[in-house]
Amino acid sequence: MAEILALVEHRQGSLRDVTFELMSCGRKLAENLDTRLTAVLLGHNTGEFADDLKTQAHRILVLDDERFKDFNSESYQQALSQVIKSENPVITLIGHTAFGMSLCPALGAQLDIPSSTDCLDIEMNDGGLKVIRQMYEGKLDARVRFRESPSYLVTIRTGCFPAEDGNLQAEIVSSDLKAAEPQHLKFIEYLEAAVGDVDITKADVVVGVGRGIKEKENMAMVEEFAGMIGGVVACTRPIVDAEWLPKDRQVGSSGKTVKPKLYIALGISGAFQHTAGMKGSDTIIAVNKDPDAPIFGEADYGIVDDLFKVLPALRDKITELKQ
Amino acid sequence: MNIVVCIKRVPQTADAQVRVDSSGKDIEKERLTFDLNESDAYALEQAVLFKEQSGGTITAVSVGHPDTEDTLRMVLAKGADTAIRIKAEDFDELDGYKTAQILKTVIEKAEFDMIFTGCMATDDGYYQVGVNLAQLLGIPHATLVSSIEIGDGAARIKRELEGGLLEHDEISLPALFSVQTGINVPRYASLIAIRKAAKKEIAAVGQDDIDKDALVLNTQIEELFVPPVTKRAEIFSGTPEEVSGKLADMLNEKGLI
Amino acid sequence: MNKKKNIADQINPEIRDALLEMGADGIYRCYQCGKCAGTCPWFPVGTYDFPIFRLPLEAALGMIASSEDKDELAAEIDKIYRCVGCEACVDQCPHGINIPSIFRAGRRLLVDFGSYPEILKSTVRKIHDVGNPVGEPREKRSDWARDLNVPVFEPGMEFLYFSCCISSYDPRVKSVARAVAGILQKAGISFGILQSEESCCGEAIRRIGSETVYEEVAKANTSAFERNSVAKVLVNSPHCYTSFKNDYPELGVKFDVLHISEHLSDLIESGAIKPDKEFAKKVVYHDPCALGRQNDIYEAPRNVLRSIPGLELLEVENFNHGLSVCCGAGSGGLWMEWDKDERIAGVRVTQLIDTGADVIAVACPYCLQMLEETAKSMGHDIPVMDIAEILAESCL
Amino acid sequence: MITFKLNGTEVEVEEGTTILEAAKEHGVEIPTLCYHPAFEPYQVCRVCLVEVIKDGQSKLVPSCGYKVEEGTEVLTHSELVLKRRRTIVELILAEAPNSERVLAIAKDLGIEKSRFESKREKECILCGLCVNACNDIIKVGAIGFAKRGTQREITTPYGEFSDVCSTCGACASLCPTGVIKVEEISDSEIKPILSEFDANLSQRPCIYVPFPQAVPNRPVIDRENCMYFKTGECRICEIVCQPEAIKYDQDEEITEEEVGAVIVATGYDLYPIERMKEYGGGEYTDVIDGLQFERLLSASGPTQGEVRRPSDGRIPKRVAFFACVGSRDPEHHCSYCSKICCMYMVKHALLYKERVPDGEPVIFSIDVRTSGKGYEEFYTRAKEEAGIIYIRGKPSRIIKEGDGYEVWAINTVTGKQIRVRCDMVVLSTAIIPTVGAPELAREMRIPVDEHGFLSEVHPKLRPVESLVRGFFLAGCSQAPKDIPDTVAQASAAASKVLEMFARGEILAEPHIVWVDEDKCATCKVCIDACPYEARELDEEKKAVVVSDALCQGCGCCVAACPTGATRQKNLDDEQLSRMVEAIFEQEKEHSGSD
Repeated sequence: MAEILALVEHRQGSLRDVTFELMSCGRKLAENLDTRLTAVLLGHNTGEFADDLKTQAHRILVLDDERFKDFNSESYQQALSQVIKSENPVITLIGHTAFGMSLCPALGAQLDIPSSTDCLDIEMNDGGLKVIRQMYEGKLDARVRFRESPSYLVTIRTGCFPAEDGNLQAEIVSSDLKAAEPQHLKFIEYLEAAVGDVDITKADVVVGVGRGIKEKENMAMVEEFAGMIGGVVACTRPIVDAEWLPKDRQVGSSGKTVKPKLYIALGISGAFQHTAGMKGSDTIIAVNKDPDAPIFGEADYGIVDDLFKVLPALRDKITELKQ
Repeated sequence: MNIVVCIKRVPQTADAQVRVDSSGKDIEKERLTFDLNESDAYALEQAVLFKEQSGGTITAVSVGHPDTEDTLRMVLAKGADTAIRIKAEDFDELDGYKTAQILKTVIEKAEFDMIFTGCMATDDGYYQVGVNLAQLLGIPHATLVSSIEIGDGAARIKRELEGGLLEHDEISLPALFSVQTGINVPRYASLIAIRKAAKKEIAAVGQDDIDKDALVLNTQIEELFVPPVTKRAEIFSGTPEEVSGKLADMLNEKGLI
Repeated sequence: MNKKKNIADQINPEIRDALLEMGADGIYRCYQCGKCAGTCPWFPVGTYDFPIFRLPLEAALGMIASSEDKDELAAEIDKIYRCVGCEACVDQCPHGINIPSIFRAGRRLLVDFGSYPEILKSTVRKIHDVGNPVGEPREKRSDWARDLNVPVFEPGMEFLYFSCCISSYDPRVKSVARAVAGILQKAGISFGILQSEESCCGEAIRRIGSETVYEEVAKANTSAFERNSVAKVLVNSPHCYTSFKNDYPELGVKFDVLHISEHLSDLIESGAIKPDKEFAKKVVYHDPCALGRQNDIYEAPRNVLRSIPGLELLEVENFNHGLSVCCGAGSGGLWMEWDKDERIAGVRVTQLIDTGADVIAVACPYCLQMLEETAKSMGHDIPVMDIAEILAESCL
Repeated sequence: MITFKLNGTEVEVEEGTTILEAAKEHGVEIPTLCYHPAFEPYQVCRVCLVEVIKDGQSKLVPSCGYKVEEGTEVLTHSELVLKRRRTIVELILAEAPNSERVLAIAKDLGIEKSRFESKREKECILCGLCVNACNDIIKVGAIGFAKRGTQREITTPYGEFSDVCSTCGACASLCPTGVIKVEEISDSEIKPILSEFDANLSQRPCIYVPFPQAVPNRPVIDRENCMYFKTGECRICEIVCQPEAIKYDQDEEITEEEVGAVIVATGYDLYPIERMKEYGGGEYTDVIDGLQFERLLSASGPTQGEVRRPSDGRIPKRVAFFACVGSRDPEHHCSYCSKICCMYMVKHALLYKERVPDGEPVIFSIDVRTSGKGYEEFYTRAKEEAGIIYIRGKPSRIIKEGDGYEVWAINTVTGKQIRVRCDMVVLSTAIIPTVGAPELAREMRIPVDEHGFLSEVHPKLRPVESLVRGFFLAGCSQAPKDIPDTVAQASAAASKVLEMFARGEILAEPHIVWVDEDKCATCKVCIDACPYEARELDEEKKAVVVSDALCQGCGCCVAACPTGATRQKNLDDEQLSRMVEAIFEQEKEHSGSD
């Protein structure tokens, strides 16, 4: 039986959390299919990474080249396509990240392998590969069936397969595949998105606001509340798009990931893109008018009401308690 | 700079009740509003900004059903010069890859320096069509683009990575950019443009022009369902005063305030 | 490419004709006297120049929303959506030019092409999707009446009570519908509600420019009325009132519509309702534009208030009856976002509070929501109440 | 006849004459306060004290009540009199330090300030004139004396508002100190009688000369307000009128005159400012119309030509003038241009600037219409030389702010909002036909236009003739006009009359009607139908006859006649159908050649 491949993702010298999630997923699949999991590590001087991954996979295939140091979809694609061709895996797992989004569909098209992005779950049986993925902004899930193929490409949504300790002893295999000089795409640098005066990742209490805040001027009320409970204000992407808060306050897949002791989500519906950045918080409280809002699936405590009614009341109660 | 923009007409589901229809594979569409996909609006605006900067033409392409013409007309009003509708009704079930193949057959005939797409469609959320298309056309691509500067034969772009980090790249043209929301501020259409757009011809391309049998469908929706509730928050109920009281007490107990 | 075009290019008879076709009224009659602009509620706001007096002429030259410059165009469209349709200008125009109708004509053209503010798009969408601007499910429309034993309308009942979307769904404004139902029940009036068969009257979105969705909901309502043989509709929103009375007849339907203030005033006069509990407060009445200026109902709501023992009725000096200032919620204004110090409602709240009143009385759910929220955001804790709520306190 | 010595001169008066009357008759002024010719002398104030020397004995008596005695000597200004009078007046002055009348008397006596102090609250000198007026003249008895000593006062029964008071104001008008106020007495609403000539800016009595140039220049009684006509009491004017010219029974007379021509010159009124709710018209005292401002500028006006605010008499430092108020407003008011406002506003602003040099006139107008000889130059000069500010825009609102007003407008040139604070606003309201003119026109059978102005036969070719022969139009009866135009039209109308008279005959229309006497059934339908009373039944002929001079050829009777007896000359059915045929033939030729 052909193997499962899982792409190791790293950035700026560190492995990314998603890598371990992919390994968890890959191990489960390998177990079900009675096959092995191979972690594919493209990088440069990646000894440490391989060590970290040792228990996670049956095999680690290492491609070492200076050009693999930073992600470049062109050179990654070129190398990975070679690996897939030679390894002929049944499934190649890639994280549904900015890397994966660029890489997976391109590989699929290049190699004529069916690919699916942003999968929450994977089933593989005689009927072939099926995945669960979200549609309609998270309001529905779809079970998607792949056309029959010897190999599949899948990107996995972060957070769906919690990272687990492995008990494997990976065989580390060095590949002699080298990166070709990229013709079209040149990585220049990483840049921190606009830096403001507040570092939301370091705060113990974060108050997140979403579209439900309705108007820019309501931000003042939230700022005041956050200040009262010693927290900082963060937000969802639409709030940044509307320029009500700077980019460095955005929590979510394209923003920052926060893990405060307390996260209060105000008027946030709970789209995956946002929850990805805050689900690690110790306690999550959500206030939303819509009882069906997905945020209540992430929160520990919820209030179904108008946040403009709850917030002032909450402010008063907390003031009372503090005295 | 000749630019192709790929757009999609999608149901606006953010505030709507979405229900699975009787086939179990699609949603009930009658009560939904359809409009231009959110990130496509930014893709279009980016194209128009470049056209204003350095001339050229913008061709908008969409694979869609006849009412997509309304959306294409909006796109024409907001700055596209020509619009092509690829008749979705001619091609049975579609997925991201098949859509990309169809788009390729049309776009490869056009002269272009850049292709813009939105980074994802809010209905199926594939994040795929743009990259597939770039690959099929054999041009480089960049996803989640949040800034573009055009230089000589190449573009400097910033991509939005996780954790608030940006990736700065240089990419040679022609290339495809799938843009992230917030990259610009989409414009309104002027009444003059609207009047002109209302009169423009929208080209329709269908199975006569595209070899249907050569298309590959990778995935099929087997079933749509409401996501199972995995975790459920403990909901406080009562008046705002009551729920705030409960919450404040809980926070206090946990030492969070 | 970015060069400005010759201004003469912008004269566009085609757009003029399109505006005329969309119902722009009286654009040739304007002689640029400017009386409209000083009557406009944006005038006392004072921070925003809203030269509506140029609009008819601009329309006659086809120069509305015509800029090819992105930012200029955005400013123009912002302008087009500033009009709250209060019709104060119409009332003062020496030629009776209906400036809001010109705005609406422009809006109709823009809406068809999605070229209007996102926030209003979402309102239009919600009305299309679920029949109300709040975005709540239809089945919840009658939740306000759940414990009140309000019967479902049946042929033979005297009135259909059509509670506006805001008073059906908004947790605060619900109490207006509840007060109305309570009073009607106490007076022994035969009435029922249509529950989920009701859709938004569509007045606001018609003024926003979405003629298509307006027609959709209007037809849904008229066929529900016909299906249930409704002959008389009682409304508590002046917006439903003006829509039913002045817009729906265009669809060829016939039914009578009565604003609750008229009916309550009659019931008090006939003795069917006896307000006997004291409401010993100074109450200032705010004239809703859609009730007063647009439909000439000034006295009925005042009569209701005057009938309440202990209540002292105040008026806003200089700005009452036909010269009242709008709350800013009409024609989509309820959902628009304007800076805090750039709000019509702020002006009106200040005027109302300056009378020394203890309570602000309104007869419109839009005014209620707008004035209450604005008063709060300005740091005032004056209650804003519907006349039905005040009456309920006195007679129930 | 009695002979006595008045200040050393021997004079003769009729028996029963009081010293006061006798002195007056002989040109000697004795000051009085409580005296009024309408009443029996009350003799309380004692200001009119004189010294009477009789039989060598001197005594001081009140001249108002003391009848002249034969052979006495009367000294009205002796040292003794003056000394006592001064003391008396000083005492009175202490009671009424602000009374103009008392102050005037004091001044004549050389008193500047009283040495005494009053113990009373009100400035009442208890002269009793008001009580007398109310009791004896008006015979209502709403007020009277009450209490005693220093507490003595004039009041209503129990000090409550009176329900018998007829608010005639006699008490207040007679009170020398102005302490009596009708509104403190009566419980009914007090309506001052406003002077029509001063455009309601001042009050007038019930008997008054309508205006300074009235012909004849005699007072008239306002029957609607005169107490005598209302209650049958008072007649005070009759008492005081020495020539006994008051005739209550004089009635209006209708005099019928046969005339050959009538020139209708009914003039105009101004559109009522009460209709301008947005400007607070009728509510804000200092928002007035152009005619009122004209009165304020007039030397014979209520303020003797000083520009003062009606509300508080203050000199307004900034005055806003609004053009086109009610004019050019087809939706609410008058559709037409009132023609004269633009120019009189220039004049008003200039005169205001002349009277109040530091004042600031601001004129709000849409377009300034200066068609007339020298008008444009006048307008330019006003701006150039006097710096009069013009703002283009019709103001939207006037808001009362404190003791001033704020005008809300848009400067339509700059597009900017304008809020001008001003002390007074003059609304140039529209010119409308004089109230009653359309009714008069109906009497005369002269058609009026939609606005009530009399219609001329042809606006260009016959602008001074009405549609009714013999009636000519002049001035604003026909349309708003300025003075030159009015004079020109009046002159033209007069010439038309002269022309008619000079000819000695009149030309009739070519299609006046005639009656076929054989066919006439004498049903008289046509007589009712005729607007010009040109028809009557000739009993002898047993037919209706037509006066060729009166018939205008309008054709109403032809249409009304059931038998076809009435026919129009040169316009019978046959002629009409030939005309129609001719038109169709022409039409055919045209269409054929196309």
